[in-house]
Amino acid sequence: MSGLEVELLDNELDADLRATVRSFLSERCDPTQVVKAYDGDSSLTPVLWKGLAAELGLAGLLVPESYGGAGASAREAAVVLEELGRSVAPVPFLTSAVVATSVLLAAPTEKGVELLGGLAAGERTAALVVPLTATTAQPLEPGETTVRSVAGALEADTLLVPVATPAGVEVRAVSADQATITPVSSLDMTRQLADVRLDPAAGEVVVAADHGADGVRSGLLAGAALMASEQVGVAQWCLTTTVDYLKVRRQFGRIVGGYQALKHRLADLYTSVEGAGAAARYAAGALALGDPEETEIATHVAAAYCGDLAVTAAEEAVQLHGGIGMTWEHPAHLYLKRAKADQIAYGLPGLHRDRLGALVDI
Amino acid sequence: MSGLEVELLDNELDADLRATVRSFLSERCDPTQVVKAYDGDSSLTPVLWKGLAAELGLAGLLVPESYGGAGASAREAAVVLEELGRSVAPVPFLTSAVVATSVLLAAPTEKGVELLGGLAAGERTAALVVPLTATTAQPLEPGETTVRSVAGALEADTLLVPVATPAGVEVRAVSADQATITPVSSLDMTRQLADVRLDPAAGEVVVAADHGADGVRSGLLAGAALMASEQVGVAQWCLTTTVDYLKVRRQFGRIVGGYQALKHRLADLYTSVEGAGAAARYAAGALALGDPEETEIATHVAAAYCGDLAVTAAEEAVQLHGGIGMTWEHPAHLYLKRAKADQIAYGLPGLHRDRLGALVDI
Amino acid sequence: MTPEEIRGRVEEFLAEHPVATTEPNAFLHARYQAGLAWVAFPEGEGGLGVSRALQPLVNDLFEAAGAPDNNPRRNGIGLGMAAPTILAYGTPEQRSRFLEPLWCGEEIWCQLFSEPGAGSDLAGLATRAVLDGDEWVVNGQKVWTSGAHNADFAILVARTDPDVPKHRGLTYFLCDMHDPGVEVRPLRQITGEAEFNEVFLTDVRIPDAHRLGAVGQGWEVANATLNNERVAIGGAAMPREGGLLGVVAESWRTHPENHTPELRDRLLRLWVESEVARLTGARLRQKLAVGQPGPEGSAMKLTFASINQRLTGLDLELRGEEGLRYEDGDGWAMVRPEHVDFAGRDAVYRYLRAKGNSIEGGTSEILRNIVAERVLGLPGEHRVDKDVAWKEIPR
Amino acid sequence: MTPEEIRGRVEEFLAEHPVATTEPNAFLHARYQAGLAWVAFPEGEGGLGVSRALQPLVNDLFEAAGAPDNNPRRNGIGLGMAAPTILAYGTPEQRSRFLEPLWCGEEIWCQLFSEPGAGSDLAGLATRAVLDGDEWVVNGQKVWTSGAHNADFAILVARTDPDVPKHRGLTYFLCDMHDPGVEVRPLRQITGEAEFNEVFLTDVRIPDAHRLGAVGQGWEVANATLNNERVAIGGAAMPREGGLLGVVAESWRTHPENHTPELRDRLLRLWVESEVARLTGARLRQKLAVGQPGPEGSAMKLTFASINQRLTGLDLELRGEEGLRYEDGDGWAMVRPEHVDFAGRDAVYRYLRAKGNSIEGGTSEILRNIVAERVLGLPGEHRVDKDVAWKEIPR
Repeated sequence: MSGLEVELLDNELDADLRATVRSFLSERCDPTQVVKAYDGDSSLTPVLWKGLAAELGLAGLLVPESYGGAGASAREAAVVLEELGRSVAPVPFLTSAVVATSVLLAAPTEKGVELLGGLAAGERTAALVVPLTATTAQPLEPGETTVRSVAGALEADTLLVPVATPAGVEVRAVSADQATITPVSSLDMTRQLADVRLDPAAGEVVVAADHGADGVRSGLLAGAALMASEQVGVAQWCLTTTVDYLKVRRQFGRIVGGYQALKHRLADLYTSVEGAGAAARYAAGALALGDPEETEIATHVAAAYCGDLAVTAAEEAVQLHGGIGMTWEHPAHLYLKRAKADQIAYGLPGLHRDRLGALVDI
Repeated sequence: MSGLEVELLDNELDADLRATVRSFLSERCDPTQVVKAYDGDSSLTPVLWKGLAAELGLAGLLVPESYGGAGASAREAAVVLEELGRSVAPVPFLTSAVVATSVLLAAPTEKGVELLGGLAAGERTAALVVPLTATTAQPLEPGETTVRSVAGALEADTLLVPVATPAGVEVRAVSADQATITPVSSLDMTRQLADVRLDPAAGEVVVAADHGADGVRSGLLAGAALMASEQVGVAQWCLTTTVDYLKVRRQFGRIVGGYQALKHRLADLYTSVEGAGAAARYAAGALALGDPEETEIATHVAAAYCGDLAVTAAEEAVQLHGGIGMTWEHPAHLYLKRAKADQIAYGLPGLHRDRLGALVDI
Repeated sequence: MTPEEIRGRVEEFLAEHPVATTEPNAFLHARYQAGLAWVAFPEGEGGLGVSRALQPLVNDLFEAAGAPDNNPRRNGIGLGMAAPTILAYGTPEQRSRFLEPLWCGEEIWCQLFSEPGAGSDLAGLATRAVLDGDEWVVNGQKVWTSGAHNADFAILVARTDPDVPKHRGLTYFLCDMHDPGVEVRPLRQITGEAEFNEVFLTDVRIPDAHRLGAVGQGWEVANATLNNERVAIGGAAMPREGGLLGVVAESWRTHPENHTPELRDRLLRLWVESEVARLTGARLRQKLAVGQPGPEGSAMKLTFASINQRLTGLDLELRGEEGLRYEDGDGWAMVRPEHVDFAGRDAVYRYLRAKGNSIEGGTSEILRNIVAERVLGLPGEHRVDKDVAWKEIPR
Repeated sequence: MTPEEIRGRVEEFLAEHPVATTEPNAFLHARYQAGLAWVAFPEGEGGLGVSRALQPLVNDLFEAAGAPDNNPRRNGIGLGMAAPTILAYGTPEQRSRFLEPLWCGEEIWCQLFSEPGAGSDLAGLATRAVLDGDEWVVNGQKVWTSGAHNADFAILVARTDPDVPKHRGLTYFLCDMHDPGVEVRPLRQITGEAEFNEVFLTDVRIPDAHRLGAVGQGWEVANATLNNERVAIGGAAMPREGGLLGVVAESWRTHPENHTPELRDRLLRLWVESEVARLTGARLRQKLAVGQPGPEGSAMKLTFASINQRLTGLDLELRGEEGLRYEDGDGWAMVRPEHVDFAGRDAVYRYLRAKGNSIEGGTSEILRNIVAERVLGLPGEHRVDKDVAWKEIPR
């Protein structure tokens, strides 16, 4: 039980990828645009997503070349997610290119392979129809039914639906046109939820009943594993922005960042953010190496740690900015809302600890 | 469920009692004497206990006048315990005058009343034979048996033993002469534990079987309720001593207590110590008023809060004293050991929270 | 004056001014002139110069009689902060001009103290007032002003002398919010609402007659105002499970499907802390009953901010997917609420709004300094701004 | 030099000095003279002037051959701190006099740096050294000296000029611990043991020839020593559940009777934090492999101190009544252990000893300052002691 050897720093390819994504986002994903989603203007999302998925070709990172993908790995997806987190980018990368894609990759039918090709090309976008809080398949019975608080559905053209059958859980792909997708006013409008009403019978089987439950589970586990990198990106932005602000803000004639109580809190936060970065990268590495038990352990560790840490970082950012951090105008709240929603998504930290305990005999 | 009206500050009588006990302890209970218990010299204990129990008449605080006691209440016992905590005094007040006495008071037999008189007069000292961690009667079967980690047994002449009988748990008083009491090298040598080997059949019934289980339980609850005041005393000493030290200690030419990170930690500690004081006094007040449900709630609140707080205060004291706090010569370690042992005694904080939850529908 | 005597006064007044038949505004003016407005104020200024302790009785009697009130919630800053300051530092003319319409609710007040660059460091404020004839010309920007869009007047602190150390160069004014140089902009918060405003002052002209206190005495006057704000702390008794604890405990009880031992233990920790804070408040009130309010109130505020923030965060977690939805009223729409109401709002609103609890009315960092210095007697912070001219302070 | 070449050297040496038949002390001297002691040192001074990276291989080869060792655990300060400093700052005479017996374990070293009044503020130390002819006369008190009772020599920092700012008035000496003016007293700790000593220096005479570096250069030399101490941080890879986590996890598994969900969640939190720290260390080592050690090591030390303290505290709680017993060896008896061994000791010992983790080798408070200033670039603390003569600093 001594863990895998994983490269925990960016290698040259990672650094290139990061620079590409960062430059793209710094040009096109300004906080003043992002915040508009809270006032009902989501027009940024399709533009960004088209650029990332099709132009930069990031939607197919996890898809093998034989299915038309980039044949990269979870490591590269983690780099992308760090950058997306750092910009609270409102794109369905996690829900479509990670979760839905991982569900399909478990054991795609012919239709599933076709869909994977479309996803990898950035021509199609999919969402798994479970509440964002889910950690296991919650299969639907055939017939009209509503699933609440689904992430990624608003951006998707294809909905992946786990369906209960006598042979097990199969996953069906339902066209978004055939569903009623009602937007929900969400804590995090940069990953807005929707209530989805549909009849799963309308869809085609993309993962057969003998692999569906495992497929959904591994998709959600990949979601948790890689969301940790998004959380690292959120936390890094919060730390960096706060430190930068406190280096210039003065009160009582002194640089606020020179007050020792704040220095110590920021030192502790730095320490935790560094830890989160290592844990998230390790989880991505384990996923990339495909060791199932190690992936579970690493995912629970990263999810438990990064979920709380990103919230702490965002809360500290708001507090240490003083009044300005409480304003709509300052972007800190975008990160607070993303961090808090992420903490609740794909299993609370306490649930990840509980599952971890079962694996490590605690 | 809005709680009782309880006087949470010292009234004049409380203040007099406190001054008397403090003056007694400051004369006779010097840390340089107390620490000798760790090297096997417990000669301070009988001297102190005789003074407190008989001269000052504190052993009978909880015993009604009709049984020969002072007819005071848990409020006064709480004041005494705060002072005993502040001096880490190595006396069996909590084990004999609170726990054993409360067990007997549940429903003493004729022999029990006789014993209460002796306890109140400071002529006898009793200990309940359960591990210090117990929160419920752990009745013994008749026959030679050993109970580990009993507090107060080394100082007691009379051992109260919960015994399983077909009619319920009865409490028997066994003379210490008839037991084998083996001292244990203890975390807290100012409340040294012992392993007690005895045959309960050797004793006389002091609480009959129809009240024994409740009696033991209420004795242990009273122990937890009033130990909270001892913990407050420990925490107050730690806070005060640390603040005083940091007002004179200099490093880098500056008073160490002027470094903001330490100021903020001490402000938080002060806030918690104040809270602990209010909670402990309220628990004592509820006990004094004799409202059983409110006593349970108040005890669990006080025990859960003060148990952890005293440890935090002692740990902060050691840390903020720097190297000197790690030395045998400085008394901080006496408080650290007492605080840690108290946290584990009469139920861990987590257990008290669990029981509280059952009472308040959480 | 005894309670019986004042009760007699009120009954007499009510007999002379029957609630049912008196026009409400006239009723309020009559009450003011009878000295039954704020009874501790001097005669002729809304009071009778009697003990402040009689005020609740008077209020109760009027309320029981169904008398019109002066809409105190709408004019909290006027009644709680402006009025006592005007009484203490105002000229007879100022007292006579401002107190009656203030109390009657005809003139609503707001407070122009904080600035973007002067939050914790209020005395460092930069809004300038320059004397021009017998008027002051004021330029600057104020922030965190609640009720500015409804206000007729403001209490304002501005810098009149940048060449002396910062505490000595301030002056206190009563500012007409209808002056054309006053621009009020809603300040939207992270909840989506605009509970506060920014106020931009451009060549606002204030007659010297509306200066409160001497030129350069502004810091002293402002502190009198702020002390009136702080008297409230440690105020009302709270029932067990009062405040946000009760709200979150109810969330727990109504979401059994999300229960886990870990969430339960965290909630119980906060239950314990809330109960301890409640008892600490009760003890503080017992202490105040026999003495003076001290800086211990700062510790209470610290505690409540921390508990509120952790409770509201936990609430979102234990609600499962519901915790991800913000379905309160109009969701994120920008509205201008008249007052803050935690308990009646959505869990997401509570989580976000509670973040302000450790900033508004003194940040938790400043409060920890206060506790450390004034309660524990630890040394003050190193000051570089005390003995130099304000204009020389780096900013 | 290639690994193969150095392997050849060792094999050649072993052929010439058969382990079985060579007297151990003679063997060590021969190894030193062959440059196979610390291979990165210059030729003639125990080394071959080759890469430090070859040292583990050399050590492994000697160990595999069953060669006698120089008892490195007993002379950690000599080997790890004194030797590199003497090499860097020593005269040829000093290097020739001290390095060989040090490496061979014939002369044991200790460190006389910290004082009761100079802990975090080491440069504020007060031990005085006054030149008298060609000897320095030293008076003062040192503390936290491990191994002083076994030591033959000490590295010592003393104040030679109180009239200049504190960092400039220090000088570094090599002090003979057998001087009649040296008194070593065990310093008992809260564990009951005396792992350290106090050392009282009364008119100790040190020849000027045993001064290391120039007069007034002591702070620079001392920092070189301390940097050698810190190189170790982030050093060895740790297996999962290594360190104290493994010990406490084992306590959990062997005490099922005390399991509660709350204790389990706390242990799992620490499991997660320990694993995160392990991975952070691994990442730091990957970083070091491509660059220089930075102040990030301070963050690792902070983390481990905090985790160790919480783990050992939890351990006592989850052991039930066992956690209240200190039955390790002789219980509280005052002994003088040769080294610290956490895992092999009683849970009470671990709890108490771990308290020192946030004090020794830089308190957690100082380390947070280092991280804030050197990693995050935040301003330094206000200094009142930098530009004044040491004797003028308030103390």
